[in-house]
Amino acid sequence: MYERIITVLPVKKIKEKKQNITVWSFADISKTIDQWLNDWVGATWATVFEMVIAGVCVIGLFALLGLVLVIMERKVAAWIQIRLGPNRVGPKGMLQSLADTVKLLVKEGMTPDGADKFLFNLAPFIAMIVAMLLMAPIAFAKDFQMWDLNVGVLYISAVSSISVISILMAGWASNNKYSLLGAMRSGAQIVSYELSAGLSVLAIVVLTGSLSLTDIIQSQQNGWWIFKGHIPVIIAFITFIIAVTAETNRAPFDLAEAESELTAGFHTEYSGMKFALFFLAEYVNVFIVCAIGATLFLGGWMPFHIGSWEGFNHVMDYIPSSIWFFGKTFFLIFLIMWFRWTFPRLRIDQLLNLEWKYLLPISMINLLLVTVMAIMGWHF
Amino acid sequence: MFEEVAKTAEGDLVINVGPQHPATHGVLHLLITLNGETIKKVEPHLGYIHRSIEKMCESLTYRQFIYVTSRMDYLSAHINNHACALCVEKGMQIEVPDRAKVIRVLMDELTRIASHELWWGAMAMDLGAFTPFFHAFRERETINDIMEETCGARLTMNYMVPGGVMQDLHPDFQRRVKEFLVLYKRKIHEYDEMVTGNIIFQNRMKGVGYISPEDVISYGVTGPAARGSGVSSDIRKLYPYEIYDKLQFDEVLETAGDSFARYLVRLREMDQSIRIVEQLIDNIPEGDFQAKTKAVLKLPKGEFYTRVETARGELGVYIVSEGGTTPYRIKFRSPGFSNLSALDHMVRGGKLGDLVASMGTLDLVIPDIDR
Amino acid sequence: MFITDYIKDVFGAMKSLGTGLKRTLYYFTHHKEIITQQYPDNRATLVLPDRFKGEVVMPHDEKNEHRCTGCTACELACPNGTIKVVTKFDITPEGKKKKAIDKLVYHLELCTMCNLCIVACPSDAIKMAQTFEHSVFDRSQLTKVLNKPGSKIMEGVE
Amino acid sequence: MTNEELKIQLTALFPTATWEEGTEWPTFQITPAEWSTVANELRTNDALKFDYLFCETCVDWKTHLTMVYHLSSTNFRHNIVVKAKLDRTKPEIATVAGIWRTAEFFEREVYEMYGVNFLGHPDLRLLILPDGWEGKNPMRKDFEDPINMIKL
Repeated sequence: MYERIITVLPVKKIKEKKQNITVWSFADISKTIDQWLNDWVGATWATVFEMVIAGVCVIGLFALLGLVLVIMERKVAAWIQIRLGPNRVGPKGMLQSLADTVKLLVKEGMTPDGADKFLFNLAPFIAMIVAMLLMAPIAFAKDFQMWDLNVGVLYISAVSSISVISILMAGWASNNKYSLLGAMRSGAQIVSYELSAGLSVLAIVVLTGSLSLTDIIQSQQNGWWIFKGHIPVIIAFITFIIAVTAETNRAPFDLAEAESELTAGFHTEYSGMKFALFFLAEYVNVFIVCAIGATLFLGGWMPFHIGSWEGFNHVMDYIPSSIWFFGKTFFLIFLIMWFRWTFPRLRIDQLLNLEWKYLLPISMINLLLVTVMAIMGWHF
Repeated sequence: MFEEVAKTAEGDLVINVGPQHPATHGVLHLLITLNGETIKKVEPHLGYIHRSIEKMCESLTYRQFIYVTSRMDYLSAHINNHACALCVEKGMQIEVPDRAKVIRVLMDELTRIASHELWWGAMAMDLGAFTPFFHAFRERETINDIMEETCGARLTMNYMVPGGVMQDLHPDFQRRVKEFLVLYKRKIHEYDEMVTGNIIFQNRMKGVGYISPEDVISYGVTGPAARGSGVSSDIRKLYPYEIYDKLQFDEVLETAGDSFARYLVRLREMDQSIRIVEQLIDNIPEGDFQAKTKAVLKLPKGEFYTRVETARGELGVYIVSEGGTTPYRIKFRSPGFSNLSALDHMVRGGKLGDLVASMGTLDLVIPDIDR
Repeated sequence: MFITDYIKDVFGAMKSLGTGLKRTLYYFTHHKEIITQQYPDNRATLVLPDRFKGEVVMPHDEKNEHRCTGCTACELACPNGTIKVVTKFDITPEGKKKKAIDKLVYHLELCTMCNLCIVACPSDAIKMAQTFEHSVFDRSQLTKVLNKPGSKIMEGVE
Repeated sequence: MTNEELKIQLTALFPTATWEEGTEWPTFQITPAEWSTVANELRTNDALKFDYLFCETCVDWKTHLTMVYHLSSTNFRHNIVVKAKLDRTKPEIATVAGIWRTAEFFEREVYEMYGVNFLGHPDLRLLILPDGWEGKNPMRKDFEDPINMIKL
């Protein structure tokens, strides 16, 4: 049997009333499309078409995210650095990243002599593929999810650790000492930070009792975990943010590409579109980890509700769920960008110290606390 | 590279940092032997921006050669010019008017602040924080504007001439400097908030690039880099020139000897320079800005040596004169050259990240090293 | 106590990071602090200080007269050989030969704007102009003749 | 120590030195052969303690070369200048890189610029000139480079 790509789950009705109030859902649209395709070409072809639609959507989202995040990063950086930022191409410089993309597309993609050509050219695509795979289980809005996996959280932590392979591959195949050093740093870094990222995600899994992202979002209908879970969840959130910053190789953990030490680290030798793919993969990875953070800790597409303020909750419900999701995600992305333009870079031994001496013990103890909390039912 | 790594038994990696590298702020070329991330040896290769200034000066007259020295340590161009002017004045025994002396000291200290501002931003940038660089430039630009107004140029002013300064102060000078002082006092605490107090920054700097006082003296390290190890080496205090002996300021000393100590010395030195500027800005005496000198300067036969304190350390100007209009031999003892010689000693055994931290606190200006 | 030190460490670190974040957030939200000057756009309002050393020019008055006597003081003062004075001999109304400049050639590409020629000039014939956009497509365009064609020396300048 | 006291003491220590008059700091000339012992004495003598070599350079006098060492004491704050006359065709002098480590770089610079051979220098290679530099030493007075040197 084919797995349905656009799946419509029966939403657990925790509060029947709320379910009626939430006005706008992608479920109807996807259902209609599914129905129509089934009637028209039959079940098999309908699945194929749905896959194609999903693929096109992902690629489109990719391109869009790349453009938006690059311009966002540049504007955030500029304003923090008391500059204006890009303001020439398009209205207020909003098309600057499009111009950059065109420039990168027409640039010559060089492969250095002595490089391992196959691995060298493969590495950026692996980075991209990993980022694309990670898109699958993310719930972008209510009932809008490509693949509602029952082990979504596990899937994300499993797939995201493949990204280190692309970096190692790029570093080794470039035949460049800077690249090699950068890749080795990155390997050590991502492998270590996976641990505390995983542990802080586990805190939410323990509280929810499910690995499925849909269930996790549903469990936050009466309040996001960051508010419901007391201090332990806040600690888990902070460790998560630190760990994913490190995992995506962003400053202050950008040792893999530390330009004052390694010029550009693992992508020193890359140019043109191959460089752009790495660049894009980095930004999409940032988006994905922030989306996961938003889903786990900030309730995904769930609107913000305050206890018994019926009127307020009502208003919040009228804001579309996709806006809630993207709002939360972009808030987290802003946090990560804000870190990048504020902090100096760590040294490699300090980076590992931070993980093994601080983050890991803290998140372990924290997980214990969360478990106790979950068993005793102390959370709201 | 695969073969190369396999060949060296210990797995040492030889890396070229520079001549085009973000951390070297110029065309310094360091050949680094690494074992993993640990530095085993640093070997500087110089000469990428060597313009043979000493040889050029041999064919320039005593008025002309001063402009070339702006191009050595371009961040403290005024102080370089000052050293040359002082050396010529020492040889010719020209008495400089009081007003010129005060103007020179004011300009020197403003240059020192500007130089340290740039260093601060570049230092933070070396360690991966980009924002401070732009914030440092806000204050630095103000000084550059003041320089532009009075001297006519922002970086290579050629303002000091034997016997005084080239032009009188601009009428707006005092007002602009006072505005700068207000701006500086409003913004200086942000430096601590953004960089000094930052835990990542402190961890990157503390205990990194240690150099003992004995080594400081032996390697001839001068300036803030020496004072970070507790070696008193401020020429303004030890061998006062111009009016420095009449001014109230402290020689900033730290004893830790690591990068953080050198960092703190520079930051606090900016405060001392501000103190000097505050003392002088309202007390500029009236009078000539230039002593009456002959059109053609001729130094008597002999040797003349002056030492001044630039933003980076001790600058020595050694003129050997044969009695003609041009120097027979001129030697610039540049602070960066000696400071660089200690780099290998400082970073050996440290991590690659420590190299940029140590190099940043030495505040190397490559044209100053190469001359 | 190890545990209290550890916790103190963590909180101290967080606090120091927070201070920095607060400062950058301030600048992120306060756009009036932006100091960027958008250079080619503000060209109309851009005022350079009157002492700015852009290039050497020779001012001429409305009768196309300059103050240069052709004494070559500037040529001697120049450290780079930027200025070359080409002299000729004019016949004065009294029938005497008088030295005057034919051309004052100025090589902008060699000039370091050190101001020494201006200081050296005994008759204030040359001065620094406040121009700074010197880029041209051909290097030969940087070699300029400072005196205008047909110009004469001003009356009374010796 | 004042210059006069310094001069008296140094005269007692190094009777062979020839003194120059009318200089800012006590200046004396020695032969290259004795430089090694003189340098050691200047560095280690408790009353002198010249621990800081602040300038080391060479002057080409067309007939001979002169090494000029500017020494200072961080303890007593006195300065002296030591000179050594070298043969122009085969200039050789003992290194002081082991006594003042800053001399290592200064001597490498003098080596390539003037061709002075420093005996016992740990790492006497070209520092500023490009690798494989052949020909004359650029800072000597008779150096000619018809391509890059412009006579105005």
